[in-house]
Amino acid sequence: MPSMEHVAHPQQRAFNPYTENGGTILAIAGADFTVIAGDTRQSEGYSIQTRYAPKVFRLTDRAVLAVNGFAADGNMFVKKVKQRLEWYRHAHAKDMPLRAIARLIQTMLYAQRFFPYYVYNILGGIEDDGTGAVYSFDPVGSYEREACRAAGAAQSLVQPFLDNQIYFKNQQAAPGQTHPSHLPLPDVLSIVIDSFTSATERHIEVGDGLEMYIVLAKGRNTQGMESLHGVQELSSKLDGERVFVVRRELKKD
Amino acid sequence: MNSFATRFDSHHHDDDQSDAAWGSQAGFGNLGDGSHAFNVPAVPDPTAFLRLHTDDHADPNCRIKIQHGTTTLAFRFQGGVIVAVDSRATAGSYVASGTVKKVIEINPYLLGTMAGGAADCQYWETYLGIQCRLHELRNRERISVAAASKYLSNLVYSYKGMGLSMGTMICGWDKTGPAVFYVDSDGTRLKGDMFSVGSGSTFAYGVLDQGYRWDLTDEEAQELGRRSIYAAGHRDAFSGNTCNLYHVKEDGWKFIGNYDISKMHYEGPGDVPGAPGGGYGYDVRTKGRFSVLETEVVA
Amino acid sequence: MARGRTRWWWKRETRSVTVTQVTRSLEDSEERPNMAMELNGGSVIAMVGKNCVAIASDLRLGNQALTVATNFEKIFPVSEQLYIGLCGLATDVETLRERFRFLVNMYTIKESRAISPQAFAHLVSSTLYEKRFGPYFIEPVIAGLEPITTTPTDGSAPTTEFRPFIAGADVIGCLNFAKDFIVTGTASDKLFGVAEGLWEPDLGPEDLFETISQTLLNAVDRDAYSGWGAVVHVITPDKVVSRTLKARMD
Amino acid sequence: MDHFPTNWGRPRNDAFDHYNTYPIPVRPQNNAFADSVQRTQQPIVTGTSVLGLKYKDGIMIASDTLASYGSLARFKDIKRLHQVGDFTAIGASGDMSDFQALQRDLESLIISEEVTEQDGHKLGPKEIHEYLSNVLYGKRCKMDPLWNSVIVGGFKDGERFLAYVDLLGTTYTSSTIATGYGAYIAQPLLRKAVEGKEDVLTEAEARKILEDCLRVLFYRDARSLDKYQIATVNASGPSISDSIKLETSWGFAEGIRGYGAQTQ
Amino acid sequence: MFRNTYDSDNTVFSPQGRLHQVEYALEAVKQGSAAIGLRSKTHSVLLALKRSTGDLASYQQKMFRIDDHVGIAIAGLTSDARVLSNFMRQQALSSRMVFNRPVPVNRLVSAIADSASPLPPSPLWDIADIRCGGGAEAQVNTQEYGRRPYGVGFLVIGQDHTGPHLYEFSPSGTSFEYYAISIGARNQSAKTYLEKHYESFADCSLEDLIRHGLHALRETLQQDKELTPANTSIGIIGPAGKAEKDVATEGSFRIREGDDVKVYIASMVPKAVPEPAAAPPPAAGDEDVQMAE
Repeated sequence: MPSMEHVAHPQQRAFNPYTENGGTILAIAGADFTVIAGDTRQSEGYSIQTRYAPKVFRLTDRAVLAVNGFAADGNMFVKKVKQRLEWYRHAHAKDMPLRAIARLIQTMLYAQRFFPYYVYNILGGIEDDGTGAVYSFDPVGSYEREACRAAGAAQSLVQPFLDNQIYFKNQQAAPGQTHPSHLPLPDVLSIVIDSFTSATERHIEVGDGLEMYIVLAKGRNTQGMESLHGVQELSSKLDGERVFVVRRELKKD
Repeated sequence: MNSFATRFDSHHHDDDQSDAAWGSQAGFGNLGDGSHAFNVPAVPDPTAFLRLHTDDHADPNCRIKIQHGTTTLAFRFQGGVIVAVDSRATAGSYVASGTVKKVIEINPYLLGTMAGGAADCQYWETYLGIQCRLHELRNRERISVAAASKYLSNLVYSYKGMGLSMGTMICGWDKTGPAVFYVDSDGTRLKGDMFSVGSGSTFAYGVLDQGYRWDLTDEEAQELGRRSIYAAGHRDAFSGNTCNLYHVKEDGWKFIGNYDISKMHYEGPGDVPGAPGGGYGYDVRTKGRFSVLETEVVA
Repeated sequence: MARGRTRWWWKRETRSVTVTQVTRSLEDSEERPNMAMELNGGSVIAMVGKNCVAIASDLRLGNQALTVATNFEKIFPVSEQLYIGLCGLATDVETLRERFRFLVNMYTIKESRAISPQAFAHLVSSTLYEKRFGPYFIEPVIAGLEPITTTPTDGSAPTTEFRPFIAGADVIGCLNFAKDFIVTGTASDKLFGVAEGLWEPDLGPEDLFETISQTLLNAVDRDAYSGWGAVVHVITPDKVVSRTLKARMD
Repeated sequence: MDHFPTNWGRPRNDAFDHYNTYPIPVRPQNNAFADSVQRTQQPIVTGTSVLGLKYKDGIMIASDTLASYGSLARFKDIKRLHQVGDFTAIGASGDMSDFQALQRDLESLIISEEVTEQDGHKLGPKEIHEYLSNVLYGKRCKMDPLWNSVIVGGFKDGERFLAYVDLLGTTYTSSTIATGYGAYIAQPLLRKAVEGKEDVLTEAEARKILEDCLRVLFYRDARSLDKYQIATVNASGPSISDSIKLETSWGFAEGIRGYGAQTQ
Repeated sequence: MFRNTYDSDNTVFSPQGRLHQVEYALEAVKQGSAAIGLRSKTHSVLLALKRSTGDLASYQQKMFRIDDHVGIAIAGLTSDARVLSNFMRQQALSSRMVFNRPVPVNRLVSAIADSASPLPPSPLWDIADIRCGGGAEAQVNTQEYGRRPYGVGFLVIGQDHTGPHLYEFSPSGTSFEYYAISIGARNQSAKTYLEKHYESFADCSLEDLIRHGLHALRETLQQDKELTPANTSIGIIGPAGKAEKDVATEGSFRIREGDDVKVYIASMVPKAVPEPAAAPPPAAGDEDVQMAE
């Protein structure tokens, strides 16, 4: 093993351009829907700055972006993505497809390769073929399409729980049956809520409020959402993909 | 002012409302014309800055954890090139993903493997794909593996010392037959018959070296690739989950399959050509003969 | 949690911590166990059920990234219905296992009775605190059934109930008596998340076994340093069931 | 390249040359001082906490009037509250020279926006806050921060607005905000007094809450002063008070070890 | 074609005190098909006649969305319009980036007309980071050597907290606010109609406003032509009308074309008297404007 003793230390400069604002985000894709959620606490160190700072943003009727990490970078990044999407709308008179937004986010993140945005992004929505999709990114832009992903302060608490509940990892199907490849919307929503109440219980940076965005594929009815109270629709038109947001309280301690 | 820094420093913001903002260039903006605009922090030593904030080895509490850890391998034999990789990405001790695609399909005849910074590999190998296509359009013939790897090597060399981290094998079949080139972010570029890269590479080399011959059959070669990745996945904490296997032949690459490494341990890769049948696991193979740990195993 | 730390742990020598270094800064004392606690890997969890407890661990012994052995048990019986899981630096696992065996034997001989989980927890705590300034790199988990014998006033025969008991401690013996579950090891954060989602009160032995198994397996699958097999002990009033689980081997 | 398995994939450190290949590849050097422009590397003359809250008719911001030079109470009648346009007030803690640069910038913004255009499109507190966060975030991206935490408050079109922005560009809104030491000492008091009562508190009550918080801060924050200002923004626009002397009483400290004169 | 000694350079006045290049640019606007704008207390609308080069070709684009609260209709060179509209879009986005506010419509119009940017410079930070440089201002083009005035006129509708607005912008670098206005080929006939009815516009419903607009637009048609869903574009700002669905509560700018305009065309009152003979139609070409030979 090469000796490390001679390696020069990077100097800690007086000004550190990054901070960490806590919180957790997660997204789960269904067959014809996607749920993207985040808590609303913003903290720095042990101080709660505010109990309501959104981390999940509607980009288009079929794309929702959740950002986590350094809040100022996150907000600026979302603003810039939205402006790029507006230009796309001007140029092509339609919304950018989800997979194109994913690639756009990669190149925008990688452009900051040497001064990274300290932001973990999860993009959720509906693909052109009508399927639910989740794309997860690292801070410098490597990305992957997945069925579910948690990121942020409590990612290591939530992700193994999702592996178990969404992917049925380490679970055996009942004899003669197989695990469903996609869960229905009510199941997904209850898993999301459980994930966040669990994370709130065991992680100091998670809590206060929960925002869940639900994106439905074109033509899918709102089946599975009847029992939800306080659903707010954000879609710009009723005959395309539809976006909803649901807010819930989390523990504030 | 240092010319090196000025070369990469750009006063244009990455996403200024330039032509690229029109979004009609496949998201790669102005990359088509070969110009990259990277924002470099205005500090005396940008590399130290980057390391301070992204090197979890130096400081486990660094904020930006870049994913790492891997086993990738590629070797040449009479039937072409075998490329096999694992699919795990770790950040600290956390397994950030078990489904990473570490083989990047540059075009139907070229594969690149991913080790080191995931974003570095994804981005630059996608960019290499653009350049390979342009080469085809300009010269009416496919780019050779040597030229493609040289292109990538020159490219990353121009960023040397900036903190890129990638170790990749560019694999393909061209006029000279099967070819494998190792390229890393130092600018090293090596032609060879067999490479393995990543934290689990030592384990993979162990299996490769004892099983490799030039005249392996296709099936034997695929099995060797699988078996090597299994060994690395089993012994290396930062490698594992699944193995992706590719075979490059004269008519381009073919995806052979995706194999769960834990399943290979207990049951083997399943009914595939070349597999001897049975699990690869040491304890599975010696069960009932030597092991002293014979407790009830609950499936 | 240490924030804003800029020094690098590998600059220091690993095992030169001695009692003489009482003036070390807080930073140092926090950094050093960090490496030792991750050197060999491994995780332990204990859970409370209805009239039963379960304790489970993985089987890995590693040297950083290298997996050296996959049959390294970390949970040891203390008495018939009391188990201890020792999680952390492997050499300290062996040391403490022998130390506790010795101390429990001495207790049993002196007191002529089995040690109660409560007493054992405090024995563990004081043993660890003895090395306050050069600690064992072990975070123990204790799980057992505490016999509560009640003698009815009507003169009928005394009855013995078994109350579930679990406890954990940090490297210098700060005890934590939880009502639900205790987790330690390199996968502790993952274990917390899954256990918080899956555990519920008053699980029977079989349900408890399934819950603790699912928790452990899914957590260690997201941890690079734990896994490669698992053992689960479910302690009920009349028996202890120990099972080895088929787990991912990567 | 470092192929040691556990070092694999991490950002490379070329300061040490594993293979003794000389010369070591030269890394770029951005000389931060090449352009002869000094940046704030640390705050010099500083102001301590600023407090802000929402009340029934608008918002209030309060700060003391001290600018410290390290531990020296250097300037004892400094204005740390500032009116911006017709609807907004801001208060800043942190480096006072940076804050004054911000004031000048906002002044020229208001001149060009409202004096030059005169078209009735006036900047409200939300716009000022968005602008300030862009300025501060933009400077942080240049590694040349304005070393301040700023509270922006205002009242426009019947709406209260209270928000925070700091040297990193971090922003948030809340019904109570405190910067500096106030985040630890005053914020709990403010939250208890204000949260849920934003639409009930009168101006006098709000003023009392802030005075109480400033008093506690003066007792415990060694960089604070018993002179303060309060900015009030409501439907009739911003008004910033003159310096006010804080009523303090140290009688309770008698006989408590650690306060006042030591007897033993 | 060479009409005048003084018309090749826009920095030189003619002895009559005229800038011929600027006047020619105004001619280019007149060559384009007509566009009409009207404003009520609640709505602003644009109506435009789209040309097609023939049965085999599609119809040209006459309207552009600038932002949620601003839209334009053009007459003249479409390519010049694209340059200017992109500049306006940049300004609108910059305003949202810097102040998170929709750009005031009047400032947006004066930004393309004069050299006034709606965003003031800041001494503290590099404005190039977020704001966009100028370079599109029409007035500058009338004053500097080596430049050509834009050959396009705009009608701009928008809304802000002071209500709906309608502006005209011309290549000479002027801009005015109107109750109703028309530009493009045969706009005088439309203007006559508008002048006759404008007093009633303020209290019109959206449907009535559009009907007035269509009537005015009809006046610009060649004798054998009529308004069809294919050749009519309607741009609207303001609350949703009776025939509209999916309009955001803010009443964002939207362009209605094709089937969506049928209902409005159907609401038109047939003309009582035949139209007086109109000027010869400009020859159809592949561009909005056919430059004279």
